[in-house]
Amino acid sequence: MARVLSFTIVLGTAVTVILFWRRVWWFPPNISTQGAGVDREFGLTLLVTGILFVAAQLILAYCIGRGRKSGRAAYNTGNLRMEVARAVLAAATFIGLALSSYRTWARMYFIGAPRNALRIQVEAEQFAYWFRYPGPDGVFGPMHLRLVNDATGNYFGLDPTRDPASRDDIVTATLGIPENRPIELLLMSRDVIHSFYVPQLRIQQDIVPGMVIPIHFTATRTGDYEIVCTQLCGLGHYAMRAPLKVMKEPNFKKWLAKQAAEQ
Amino acid sequence: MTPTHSQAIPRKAARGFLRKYVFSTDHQIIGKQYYFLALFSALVAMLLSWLMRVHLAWPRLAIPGLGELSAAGAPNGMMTPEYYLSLLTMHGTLMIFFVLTTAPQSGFGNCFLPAQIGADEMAFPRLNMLSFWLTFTSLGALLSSFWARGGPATSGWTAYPPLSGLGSITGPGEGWGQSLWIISIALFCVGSLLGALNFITTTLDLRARGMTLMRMPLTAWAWFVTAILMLLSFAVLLAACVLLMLDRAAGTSFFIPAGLIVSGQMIQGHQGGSPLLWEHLFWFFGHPEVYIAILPAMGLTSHLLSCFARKPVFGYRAMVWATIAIGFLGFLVWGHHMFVSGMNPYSAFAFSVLTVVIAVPSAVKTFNWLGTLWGGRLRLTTAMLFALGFVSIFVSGGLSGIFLAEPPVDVQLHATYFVVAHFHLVMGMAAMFGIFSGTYFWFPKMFGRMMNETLGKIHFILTFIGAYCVFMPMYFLGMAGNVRRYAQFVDPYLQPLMPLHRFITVAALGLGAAQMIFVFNLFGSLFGGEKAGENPWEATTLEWVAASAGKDLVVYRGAYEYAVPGKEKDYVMQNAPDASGSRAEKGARDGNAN
Amino acid sequence: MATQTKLSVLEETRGGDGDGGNWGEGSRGRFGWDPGAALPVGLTGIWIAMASITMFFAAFTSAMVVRAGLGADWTRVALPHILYLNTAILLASSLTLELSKHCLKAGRAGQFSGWLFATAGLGIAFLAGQLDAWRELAARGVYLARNPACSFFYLLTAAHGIHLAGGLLALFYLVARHRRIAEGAIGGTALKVTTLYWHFMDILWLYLFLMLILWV
Amino acid sequence: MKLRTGERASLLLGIIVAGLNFFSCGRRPQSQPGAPISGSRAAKPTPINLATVGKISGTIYFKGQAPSLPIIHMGGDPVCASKHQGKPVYAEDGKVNPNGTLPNVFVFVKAGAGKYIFAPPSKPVVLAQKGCMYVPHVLGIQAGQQLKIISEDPTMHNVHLIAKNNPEWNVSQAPGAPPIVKTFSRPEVMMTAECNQHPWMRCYIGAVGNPFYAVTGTDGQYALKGVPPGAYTIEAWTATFGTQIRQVVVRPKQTTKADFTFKPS
Repeated sequence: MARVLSFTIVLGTAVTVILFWRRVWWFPPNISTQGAGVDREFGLTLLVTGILFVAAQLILAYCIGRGRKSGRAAYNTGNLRMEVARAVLAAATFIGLALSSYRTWARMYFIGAPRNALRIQVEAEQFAYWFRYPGPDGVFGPMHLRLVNDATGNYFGLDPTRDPASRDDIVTATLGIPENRPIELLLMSRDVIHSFYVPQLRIQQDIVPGMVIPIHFTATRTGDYEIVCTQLCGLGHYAMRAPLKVMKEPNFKKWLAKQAAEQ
Repeated sequence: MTPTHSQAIPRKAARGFLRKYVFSTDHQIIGKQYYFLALFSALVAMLLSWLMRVHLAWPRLAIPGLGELSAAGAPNGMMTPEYYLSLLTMHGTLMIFFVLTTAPQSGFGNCFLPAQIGADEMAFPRLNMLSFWLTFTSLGALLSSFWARGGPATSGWTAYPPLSGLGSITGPGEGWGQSLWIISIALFCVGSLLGALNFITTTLDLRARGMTLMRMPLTAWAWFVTAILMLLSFAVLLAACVLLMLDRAAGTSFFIPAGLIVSGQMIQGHQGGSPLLWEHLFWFFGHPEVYIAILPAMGLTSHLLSCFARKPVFGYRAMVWATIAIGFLGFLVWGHHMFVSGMNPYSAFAFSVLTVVIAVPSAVKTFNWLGTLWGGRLRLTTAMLFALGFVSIFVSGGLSGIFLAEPPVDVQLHATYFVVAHFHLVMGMAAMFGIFSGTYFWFPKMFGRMMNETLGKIHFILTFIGAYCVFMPMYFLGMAGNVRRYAQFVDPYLQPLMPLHRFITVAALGLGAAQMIFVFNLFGSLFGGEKAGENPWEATTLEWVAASAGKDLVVYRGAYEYAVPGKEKDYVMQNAPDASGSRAEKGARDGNAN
Repeated sequence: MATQTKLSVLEETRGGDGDGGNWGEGSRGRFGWDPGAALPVGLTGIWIAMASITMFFAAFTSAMVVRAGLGADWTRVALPHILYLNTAILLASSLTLELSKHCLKAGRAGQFSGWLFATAGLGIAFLAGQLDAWRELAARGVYLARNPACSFFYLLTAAHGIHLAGGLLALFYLVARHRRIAEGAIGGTALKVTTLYWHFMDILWLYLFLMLILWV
Repeated sequence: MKLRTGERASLLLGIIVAGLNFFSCGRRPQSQPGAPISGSRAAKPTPINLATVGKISGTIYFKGQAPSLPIIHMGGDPVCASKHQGKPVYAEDGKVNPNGTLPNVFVFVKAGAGKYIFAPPSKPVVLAQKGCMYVPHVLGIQAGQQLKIISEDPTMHNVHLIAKNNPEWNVSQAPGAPPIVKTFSRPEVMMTAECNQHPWMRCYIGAVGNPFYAVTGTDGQYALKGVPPGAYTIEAWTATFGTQIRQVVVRPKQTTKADFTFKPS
């Protein structure tokens, strides 16, 4: 049994290392400016934990396979100096890792969006996302809860007849954004907690009812992606998603004009 | 009247079947009751996970028999998404509360905490019985929600409001199902609080003469620290459940914000409550809870590695302090579940640093387990195999916690299968390995018979390989952005991952099937196992002291005196007097001199 | 015999264990525990229970502080004046319980019973007073779900009331057996445990009342 | 046998929880078919003389500026969008027929028919989900009659019924799943059914205690047939323009005209 078990552990460790090394399954490609920091941080952590993982598993396998076959075990109740040294080493490594992620985190959350950022409102509900662009005036018209009506397409409860600022607002079911321009999303939920997750953007943020949560990012590669919900929000949770379209600036302008025409 | 010890005995004496086996105040009977309650819950929860896995891998497959079992949830055997969420909620709740909290702590702890510290009974036997029956009632309330209108709760074991706070308008299962869930958990809280009170008092007050805290077996230490965690964290969960129930039933606004529109309906009467408040209260309980699940298994692993490597625990004191440190730090890190919740990003960073600090005592423990094995003479009994498996699985699951402790990396991995892999390995499977090793180890003491070792070893190797095959691939799923708690995978970017999902499902079916060997072995050995001797494993702790040794135990040494040089046998029992005059023994003799 | 055992316990604790970790007081338990005289476990148990109850109320009050800071919907409620009277009654009940214990020690059985009855009476009066505070609020149209401040008022007073009612049951238990306790036959531990818990309820109420004054 | 305190407490708790469970199960039959319909309440139902029955009919007009209908964004579920081949789908609430009449108006006898008893028809009413839209948009049903919900879409739907007098329900329907069959034991106008996975999907269900109800179509006309002679209150319900109530008298074998005119809200 000793050989079977130690062989199993070595084999499992080897398979795991190969799967990570060859990147058989991996992150989707990064398409945002802050994503590189996330990926670097992940790589660094993977290196450190990978070494610890391999070391621990191999030592375990060795102990199992090469235990004393005769006589008594060694009488050894511990070695305080060694234990303290290892604890300090572990603490330094782990805290070092945590601190090294500081800059990426700060960039995502400690600083606000740049002034020239395109601001878009995101409203989540069971089980859809709606997006609102402020239009040429750059102002979001006020929202009236009483007017919210999905069946008539008034997802944000706008009243263009009374509120001039609402007249040029553009409401869509697709999040279209220009490439290489800072985007600020204002996340709101109408009913339960949802989440905004685009794996390629390396962004995930819960959308909490009663709060407006801003996030910002810059997309660097055009293409069609998906926004998915990651916070259990009810029976349609698995199907709650919206298309994300990253376009070149002129294409974005054309797209937005087309959306405006459909309002 | 003068109280004497002989008076304690009639309490245990049989007074009819009902008093002896059902409403018993005997800690061993209660421990076994807890154990079998956990076993039942584990089987139910495993069955639910099978259904979920099959549905995930083959979403269009009609599961035979399921349509008859639950016509509403799975018409013609095709699972609806709400039924999937019900199964998910029940699986999580059953496993976390009724298996991982119940079996290692309340089950083994009740059976062996008094025995290991040399007490006849728990401090409050009747309270003990009440704890069990509260837990039993709680399980009944939870399972009864399968028959409630709309089915069981669908908001997961975390029950985040407003989903869980507004009633059936937010979805099926959010009416009676969710109410029953809250009632069940509140009852479980009360039962656990009373249990914890009993454990702590027993450990503090009822230790045998000479059993100093620093001579307690690491299992007893683990139960003690776990009980403290339970005492403090379940009180908070109980408070949170009261608030959530008031929000649902009385129209208060602790967690429910104003101005919600659900399914086109304006929700009236609620003001500016905060869902984040629930998250804070819940995770203040929830994070200690994962240590509640894992600490007893850690203690047991230390115990078994020492016993079956025939070697003292490497760094006993460090192990004790690591246990205490984990218990203490466990209360300071709840925020790492909330990095993407909309919580203050500055506090997120503080939680991040505290979280990696808690990895240090875990690392110390792992070092010391390897240190205990190093140079040992291993006896690979099934119990030992599961303890070794625990170390391997704990490392594989625990290291991924470092990724999740770093906020920017967590942003990418949060709520994906990476997290599922992490907690299933580090807390789910590892704690299950603890339960298995405890069963194989203590079965002779609990039932007077040995379990079949051959079946045990087959069970072990299948479980070990199965656990890795099921949960390691989930890391890759998570990295690829596969979100958890999805009833189906409809997103195009998830389609390439379907083969991996099918592999996991097949492995999960195999892993589950392997558990049938365990169940067969357990019940077979219960009735037909080989009769066990007094101390079949040649262990040192007091639960293995022969009943004939009398009740007045005196402890002379620490719990792990294996391979002591100069001794005749390679182990010395804790209660064995010794005249060699070592410092420890001299102290005990002084204490005994009166 | 019983006293002898207790003495030997004290002796043994002093004996130490020589193994370091002296905070264990290793030998205390074994002979301190007897089914008939569960003195140490009862006292230890109540201390631990109080730790848990503290945590329970800490959860409520921290939720209250967080909730109060959340938004504009926190409207303060004018607290009923009877709460001040109730507080005085509860403080008085702690005093009478101490007096009762003192009389028992001094061997004045009659006075012991009298003060014990008074304590239970004051406890009932306190609960009745709390109910009256609720009725006053209800008469003003201030119900549980009116606004979060009201919710917390009802929640905290109810939670405290339920815990206090538990203490009251313990007092009834003592009252029902006051003769035999006075004779010294039974209930020494029960009296100690109840006293401790009752004072704790008293302090808890002072804390909650302060929180109510500050936030609600 | 004397029970100890602990046992008594646990017994009590057991009873409480058992009671709760009983309660939760006890409420279930409400949604079961065959529950009593309120029409049967009358002690002695009046028989209907089929030889004398008359008819109420009319047209629903709309005066004023017809609201512009927004385009429905189906981007959230590609399956829905693909079902319409790129053609824009417009919202149905607030739609006005080209001839100035209103479709989707629910007209029914609100009061006056209570003295008769009507067995619910055995034929179910069908509600279809087609291209992520409900067909029909407004639907009448008799209390006690079966509603059969079918899906023709290769995507998951859920039907969330929101009602006040009838129990609320919310059931998912996978592609290829069997029809959902429900009944309404009590009359209620109007209930809404929604699909949460496609939030634009909404339809209205009017359950009436008598068979005298109709929904207007593209011609804006309705007819309530087989009405026994007598005085009635009829109501015309619209989703966006409010409701109107009218008193009518039905004479034997005659058609009573009752037109309604709605204005922009």
